[in-house]
Amino acid sequence: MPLVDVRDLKVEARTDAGRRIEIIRGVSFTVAEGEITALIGESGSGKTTIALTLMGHARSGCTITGGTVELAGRDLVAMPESGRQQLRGTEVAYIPQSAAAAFNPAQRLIDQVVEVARIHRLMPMAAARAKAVELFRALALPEPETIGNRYPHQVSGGQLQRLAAAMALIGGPRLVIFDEPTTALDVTTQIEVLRAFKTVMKQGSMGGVYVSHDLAVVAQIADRIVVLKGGEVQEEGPTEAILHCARHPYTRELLAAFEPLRSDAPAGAANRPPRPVVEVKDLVAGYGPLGKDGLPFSVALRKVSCRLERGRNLGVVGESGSGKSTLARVIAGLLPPASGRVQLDGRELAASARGRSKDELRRMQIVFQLADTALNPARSVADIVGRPLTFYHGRKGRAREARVDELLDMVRLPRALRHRLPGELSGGQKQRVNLARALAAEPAVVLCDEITSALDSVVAAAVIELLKELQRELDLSYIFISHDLSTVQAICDEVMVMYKGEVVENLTADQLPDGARHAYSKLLFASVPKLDTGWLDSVPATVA
Amino acid sequence: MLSHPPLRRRSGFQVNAVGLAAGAIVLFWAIVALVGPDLAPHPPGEIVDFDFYGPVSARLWMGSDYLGRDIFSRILMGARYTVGISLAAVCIACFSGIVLGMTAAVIGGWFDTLLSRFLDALSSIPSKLFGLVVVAAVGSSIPVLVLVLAVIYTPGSYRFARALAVNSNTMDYVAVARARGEGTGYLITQEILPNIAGPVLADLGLRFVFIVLLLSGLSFLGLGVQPPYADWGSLVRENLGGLPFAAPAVIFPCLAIASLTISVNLLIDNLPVRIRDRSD
Amino acid sequence: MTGQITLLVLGRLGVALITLVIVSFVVFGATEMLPGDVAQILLGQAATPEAVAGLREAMHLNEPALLRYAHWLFGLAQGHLGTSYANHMPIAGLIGGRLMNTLQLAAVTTVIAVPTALFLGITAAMYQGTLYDRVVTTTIVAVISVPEFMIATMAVLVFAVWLKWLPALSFANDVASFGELLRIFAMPVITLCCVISAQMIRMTRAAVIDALKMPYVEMALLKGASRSRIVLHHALPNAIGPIVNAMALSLSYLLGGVIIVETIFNYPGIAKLMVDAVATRDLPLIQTCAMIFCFGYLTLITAADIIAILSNPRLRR
Amino acid sequence: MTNRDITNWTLADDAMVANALRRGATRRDIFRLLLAGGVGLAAGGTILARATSALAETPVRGGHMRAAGWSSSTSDTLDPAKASLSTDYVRCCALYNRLTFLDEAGKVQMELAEAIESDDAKVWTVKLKSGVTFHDGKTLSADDVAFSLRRHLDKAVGSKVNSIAKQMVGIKATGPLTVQVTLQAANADLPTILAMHHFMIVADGTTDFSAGNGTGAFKLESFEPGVKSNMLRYENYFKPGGAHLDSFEYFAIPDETARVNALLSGDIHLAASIKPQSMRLVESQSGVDLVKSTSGNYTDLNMRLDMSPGDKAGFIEGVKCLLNRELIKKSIMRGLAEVANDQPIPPMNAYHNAELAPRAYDPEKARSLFKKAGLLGQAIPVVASEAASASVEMATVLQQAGSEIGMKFEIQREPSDGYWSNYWLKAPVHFGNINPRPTPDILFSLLYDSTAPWNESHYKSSKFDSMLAEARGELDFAKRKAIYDEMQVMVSNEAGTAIPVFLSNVDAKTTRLHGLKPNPLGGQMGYAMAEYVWLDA
Repeated sequence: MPLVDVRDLKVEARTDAGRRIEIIRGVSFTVAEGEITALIGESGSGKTTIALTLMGHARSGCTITGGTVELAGRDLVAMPESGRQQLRGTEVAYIPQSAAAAFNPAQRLIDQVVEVARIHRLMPMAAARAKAVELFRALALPEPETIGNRYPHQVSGGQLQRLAAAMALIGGPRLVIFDEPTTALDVTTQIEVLRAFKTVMKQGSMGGVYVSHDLAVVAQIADRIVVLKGGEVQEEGPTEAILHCARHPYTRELLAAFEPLRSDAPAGAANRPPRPVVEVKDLVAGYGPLGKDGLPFSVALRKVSCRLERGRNLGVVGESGSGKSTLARVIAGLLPPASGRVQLDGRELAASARGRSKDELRRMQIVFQLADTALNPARSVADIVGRPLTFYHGRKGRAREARVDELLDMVRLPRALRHRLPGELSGGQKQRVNLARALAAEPAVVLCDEITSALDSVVAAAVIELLKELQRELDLSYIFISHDLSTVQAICDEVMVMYKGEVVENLTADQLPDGARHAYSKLLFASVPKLDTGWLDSVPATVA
Repeated sequence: MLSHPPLRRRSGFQVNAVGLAAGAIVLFWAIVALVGPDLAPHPPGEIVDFDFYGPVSARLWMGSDYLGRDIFSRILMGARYTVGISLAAVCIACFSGIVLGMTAAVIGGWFDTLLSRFLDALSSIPSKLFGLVVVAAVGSSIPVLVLVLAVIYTPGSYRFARALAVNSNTMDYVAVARARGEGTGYLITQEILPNIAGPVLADLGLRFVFIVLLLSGLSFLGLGVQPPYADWGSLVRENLGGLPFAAPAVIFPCLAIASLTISVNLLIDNLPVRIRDRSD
Repeated sequence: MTGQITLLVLGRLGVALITLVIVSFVVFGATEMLPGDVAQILLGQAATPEAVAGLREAMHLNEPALLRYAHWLFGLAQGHLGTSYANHMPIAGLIGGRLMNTLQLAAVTTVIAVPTALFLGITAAMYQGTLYDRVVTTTIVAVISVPEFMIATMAVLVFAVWLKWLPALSFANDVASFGELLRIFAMPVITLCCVISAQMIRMTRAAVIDALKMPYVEMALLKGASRSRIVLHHALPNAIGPIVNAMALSLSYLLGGVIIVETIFNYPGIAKLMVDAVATRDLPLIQTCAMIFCFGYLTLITAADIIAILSNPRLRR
Repeated sequence: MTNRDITNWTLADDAMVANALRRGATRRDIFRLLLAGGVGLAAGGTILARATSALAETPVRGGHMRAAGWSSSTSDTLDPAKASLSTDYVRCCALYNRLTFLDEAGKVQMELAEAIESDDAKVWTVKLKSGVTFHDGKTLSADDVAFSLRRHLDKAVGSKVNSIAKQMVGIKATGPLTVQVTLQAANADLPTILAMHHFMIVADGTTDFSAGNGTGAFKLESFEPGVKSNMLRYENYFKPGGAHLDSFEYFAIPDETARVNALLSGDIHLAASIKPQSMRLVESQSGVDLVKSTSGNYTDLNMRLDMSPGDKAGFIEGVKCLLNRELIKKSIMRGLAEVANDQPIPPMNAYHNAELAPRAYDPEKARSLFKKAGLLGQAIPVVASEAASASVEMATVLQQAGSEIGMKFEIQREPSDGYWSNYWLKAPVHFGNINPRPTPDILFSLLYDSTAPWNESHYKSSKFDSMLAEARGELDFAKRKAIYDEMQVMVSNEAGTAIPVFLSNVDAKTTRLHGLKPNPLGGQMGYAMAEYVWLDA
């Protein structure tokens, strides 16, 4: 008897208009004891919803309307809530996408880790703490003895993700559900976390369901893969089989998104003499009050210099905390630097946006990483995209409406979306709106801060394609900030590697990925997962 | 995506029964406030009954007050003052409070500190003293009354709005607008306000109740409504002696106040919501 | 961390001092603007011009206003509150007893109102949208839309006049036993609770509902935590900030705002004192009361901020 | 004399009561019936006495009385000269004594004085009783009296009766127990004047009055201004028997409803001065009853003769005709008033001019008068305030009557706070409220004399002034009354003061409280109840 047996699962969501739509349309699959099954699909494919039903939980607005979800022979759908409470944490445990959000900011980590034991009275607290420390050790967390006494905001993202795993494993579950546990992490961290997961799962011979959109990651950890789209199973099979002889066209599409697309030199960039659009000289910036030494309380950029030529793209890579986002904010004038200067077309820009002329502001636009926070949840798409038109170009009424439609077409969004609020768009759509807003200004330079990292590989690939096209049409230059090297490779002419607020190496596109000299760059590029089940074990542990 | 419902559905509004009922009552009182005086069977000052705290009768629908005046007529007349003044006052108070609060949050720095301290000081000056001073300084009239009420309630709504605005001020979309070079005015009205409107409205509802009640307190300082007219709170106060007899003269004004304040709050809690389908 | 708190408190103290001076000056100006002075008011109907002139002379009211303000402020700096114009008693003596009364009443009310408000607010949030929630939210609006004096009088009629369970008057100064205390405070406290809990309940409910939307709440659910555990251990600790702030604002009403209750239950508290002081233009007394109200208000606000900081590890350093 | 309390009372009514009793009506029924006719219990009692036979009551010694007045603040004082609120009067009456006092019939009785004599009404000799002691043991001497009277002349004291005391140009102790008071001009009323509450006798040289050291029936135990006072019986009181009560606690409950409720709940034994509207409640409860006293207290509408519109001929007369006195009595006062005729001397006063009939309510006449004055349709502000009792209600009655004849009276309600210093005597048309004064002379010289400090309507008439002086010196009652009668007519027709009704005062008390009789100086036995009342054991 399989550990998990999902049969003909149907889940409905009701819209605020009271309309019911079926978001899971009769999904069936099984997970055997000690086996890890991956649910693959783009966002909206329903993979998370399915994962949650394995815990007998449906998010508010959703209801399980059909089928059975059997965990070790007991149907989670049929049993009462009290019964499910008994199982949660003990039989089946959950590792969330963003551990940062899933930890209660007001409680010490250890208390949250052992809470399962407390709730279900599994063991005396002392024992639970001891076990937690073991798990910390097993998950290769630093200072396993004491790390639990910290608060969530006092540990790094990667550590949190592993602590979340410890939190899930403390109850000794038979099934662990991973909900995109590494998506939010840097590649360098991701590899460590993956390795940690894999080892503990093997040791405990626990069953797992691994939800992800990243085939390469899944390839490292899953035994079987279920490909989902629009709430239906597209294809199912052993990992190897899916990777190498996929039958279903959608699966092929997913695989295709991984073929590193070489960045072809933008049209006309060659025959024009290189002329810097943006030039940054010795930027020093940070947060908090300036100290006596003229440096801010916490320094994020130390003497950073770089230049971007017209019609070309500069990639900035590095893990979170490397200062790459700060660089974008300084260039955009959101964070006045302590020293150093920023030039646009050779003219020096004022330190803060307030001091810059409307035209300077227009010619340089910034697109933020998290489209959800970058788009005002209370304004409609048309308002968001239309505002720069009015602000910079004084377009109003029909002219503005028309232009908004053009821009929506340009970013491949149906015009019907103009009336929606951001909350009602998918991640990819949000990011496109985000982009459309920047384009509305008709800029010369676009600062892209991690714009693809929150997106599924397929969607991300599409956005990259879009960026390239737009570049050809509008003669744009991008500063492309990302920790996702494949995308950087895909679009950039030069790549700048940052580490701890400093530039450690500048590389040209053709040197990638193997031309790296600096140790950190090496590690960085080595950490990019490959579509190959053996990759994770092949990477030398020294790297991690 | 393309399987999307037609525009009609998208721009439609969804109202629940409670909201509808509440809205109806508020509307009703608003109309009474406008046309009430014409409907009143007796002048508000006329003594029509030699008995006092008289019972409900065919002639006096809501009994008579402590002088034998017709309560029904007095409530109709009072609607104008209670609804009008309270609404005006609460709107001014919340408007100024919110604008100041958001400005303080966006500009921050010394402006914020200074304003906050000043309003703290203002809110710790007893309202009776304040009322008296105003009467003495500028005399008493309806506009003055409205302003006094507004000033008394501004600091509260300022604190509230500021707290909310500070949060939404840290969001990326505000940063984007800043990078675009937008001015403070735009940031406040277009980026922040829409996102704090909800809680602010709820707060407004509660303040409305307090103002309706404070009204009667101030009119006893000679501020505002002059006899023979009276706001509902004052009606309750002047007929309090009828309480032991459960006189309609004290019951009905209370009911009037309650019906108005409750429905205002219910209306705010159940405002019509724009329908936007999510099917992705 | 404690360092940070002490720093905050010190900072607030400084600000408070400035605020107090501002208030005292504003109040002084206000009182000066009021028509009629102590002499006139004291003489009342008998205030013939020469009588007033004579009394003014005798009470040194002819000194320029600012000079008198300076005198008062200087006295305060040395800890002298001055003496009442109206009855030549030392302000400290006048206020002492009544301040205690007010604080007593405030304390008892807080002890009753805060837990009740928390309970109702939290449960309403837990069962958001249910009938219970609707009933609670509507009832509190209903309760506060009944004028305070009405509630008080109603209570007296029922409990004192008809049932004869409780005394109609609350004299704080002849409390014999604890039971006595309860009997005396019962009605004023009930009334005040009705007045101040509404805001607290609404805010608590709102704050808890917000916290319940957080991912870590879902996580707790997926750990198999019971509803009550989710609310009490995960939602509430993160909602404390806004809650205590609302509480502070509501409670600040208990210092100066209780005039109606004091009048109806004939409870000698500081609010009534202030009203008398204003009526008799008793400047030193008005000033001192205003100072007390202002200080109480600032203390509450600061306390709220400190609790908020303590409750949130991210704000502690 | 109490019979004077009864307005428009006829033998027919007597018969009616008798019938009612025959039909087996209870005492309470009768009272309600009488009250409907505007007859207070005190008066009603006398009628019942005529119809049935009242039981003679014998005082009981002992008990602790809690009584509540209606006004109190931090300015409460035990200094008789400064006493301004009823609360102060009650306390002073309990702690101190006057030289004379007025009995329930309004006749002057000697208290601390043995006798007060004069042959020319200008130089008076006051002989004091011997063996009177203050609470601190000191014996009463002429010096104390001289000091007590002289205080009122000292501006710094801020005495309320300074303007009345001014006529005492010479005050000197001529013997251990005799004081000689020389007046500016002859005044036959001095004994009555000395019965006013402010002329309490305090110990010589007293400056701090917080000890309340007097010769009164009670001595002070504790006193908190604006809170309450507690007093114990003074055992060596000079009157035989002294007070009946062991102790006497007095405070104020400003909120009328609360005051009545406190009585009904048994927290207090007496609730002073309740609203007419509350009578129904009190009567409906057992164990409580009412004592009505009609004193000379009145709320008047003052139209200044020196300002528009009061200076327009006919306006004042018009308003006087437009005041519906019956309605005010019936609806506002619920019968607890006596229709007045625009002059300040109340019916129970010996000098009241009974011939002078009150003006009838005559809107038409008023209309034509206003038309003549050219004021018809003009908006005329009328200043009223809670400070002048029932004035706001009276204003509404006037406003309503006006609106029916096309006259716009705009009521302007002002806060009681500061009303007397800011609006009274100042506004062109405003309400005032005058406490009972024992003699026509005081009333006229305070309120109508050309040089009067509170000449409410700024009425100036040399004829009136000279008549006032003449009457003051006149010792023969008949002649005096004749002069006062004419002066009342003058005031009623010429002065700008409309006095619609005399307000009665109603005190509510438990039936356990006895000996409370009406008094022309006001409620609570002219505030002197403490030493006379007693409680059932």
